[in-house]
Amino acid sequence: MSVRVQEADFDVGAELSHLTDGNKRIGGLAVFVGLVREMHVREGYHRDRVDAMTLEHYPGMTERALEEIEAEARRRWPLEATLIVHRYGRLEAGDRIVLVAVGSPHREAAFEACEFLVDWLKTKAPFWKLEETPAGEKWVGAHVGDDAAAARWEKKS
Amino acid sequence: MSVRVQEADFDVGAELSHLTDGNKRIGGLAVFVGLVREMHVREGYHRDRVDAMTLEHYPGMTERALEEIEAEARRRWPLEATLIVHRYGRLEAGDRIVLVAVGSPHREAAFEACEFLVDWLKTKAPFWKLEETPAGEKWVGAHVGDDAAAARWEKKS
Amino acid sequence: MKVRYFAWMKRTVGVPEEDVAPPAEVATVGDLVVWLRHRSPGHAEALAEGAAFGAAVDQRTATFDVKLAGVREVAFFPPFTGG
Amino acid sequence: MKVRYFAWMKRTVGVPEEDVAPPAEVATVGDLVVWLRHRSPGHAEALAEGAAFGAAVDQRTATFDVKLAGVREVAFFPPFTGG
Repeated sequence: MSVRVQEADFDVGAELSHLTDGNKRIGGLAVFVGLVREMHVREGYHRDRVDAMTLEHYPGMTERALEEIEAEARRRWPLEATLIVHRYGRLEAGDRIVLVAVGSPHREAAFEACEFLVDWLKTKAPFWKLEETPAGEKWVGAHVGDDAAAARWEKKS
Repeated sequence: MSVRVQEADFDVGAELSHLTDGNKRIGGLAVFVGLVREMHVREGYHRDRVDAMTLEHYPGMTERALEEIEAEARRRWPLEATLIVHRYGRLEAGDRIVLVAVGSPHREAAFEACEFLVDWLKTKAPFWKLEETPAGEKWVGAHVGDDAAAARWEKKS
Repeated sequence: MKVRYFAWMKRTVGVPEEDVAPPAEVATVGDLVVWLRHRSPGHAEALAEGAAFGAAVDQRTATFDVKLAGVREVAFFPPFTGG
Repeated sequence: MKVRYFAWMKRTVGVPEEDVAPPAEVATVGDLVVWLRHRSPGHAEALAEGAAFGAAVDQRTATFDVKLAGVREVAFFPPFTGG
């Protein structure tokens, strides 16, 4: 039951050990680690390599948004432990960006809640990616697939 | 692209770092850690606490079965990295049993393949759980839900 | 009232944040957008009609019909691209 | 031919494995099950008709109609419960 926004890298093993330590009701721990992927973007006739990016966020609002997303997951699934750690600042290809971990007595709930958290934080937490390409800096546009992924969790009213 | 069956515990952080190290094509890493859950089983009028279990397996066949499951996942999804580590022997509540990790350029493939691997290894890898309860030892029966979970990945012929 | 801009909107406006005191008839987030456009060509471009941007009021996502009475901070930003 | 038993079947049979030399008319895994039942009351119980158990031939899951010709190892076990 914890949310952190930080510039520093995180230690996945230490985070997970701390999250589950002593809780013998957890049968399954589903985890997602987002990494900066080396990409090639088409820019006119050129294909540029993205080597690094800077992740900007909205201090204050970010933590609040992540806490609300986490609370929503806890309302929907029987969870024993949840953790979201999201980095900001300059990140290079191969660097970790985000860690989402969910522990539940049952693996189905852990997997579902983990996917839910990842989908929602992509569309509901105030982060913006600025990519560095050989041709210069470029703000990343929203990914249509992310909206679709987030929308599948919307409850019918 | 690796499968291990071992008695010793594993270090989740070290395993994941090793799995993704230097591969800049991985955008998402989906991970599952299965833990021994403290359970209460009804036995006639008594509710017994399960404090520990012994996991028996079929050396040789186990590795082969896990390799086949892993190969099947790689046929179905575009994966950059896969790892299955499964323990055997005596395990206590809170202990790690299994680690499944899948790295892919895209998170959807990573999540799906990770769930697939967990579902299939529960029904297709030769492991058997012997639970220790205050009333004595008890072989665990197959879980009907596991068959259903595995069946959703069966391809229509 | 503090107004904040993020990502490319911050660059286009030219400042990350500014204190503004709109007149009383600027009652909603939408009214504020229209009023801010007159501050500079950068504001006009960043907050142009039809541009894809969202808003937060006191650090919660808000639609453009949200009232400004009692509000301390309004933020404008492009769609989120984190995770 | 080596026959192996796992989990509760191993306890019921009384040995983890044994070398057997069934006659030529024992041609399939199913034939072997019927033949093994006569070795001891433990065998008969573990391999009883209607009991929920599966088999592997040379360390691959096998149905009861699989032929035994050339096979080195047959294993019997209850449904898997790992993970």
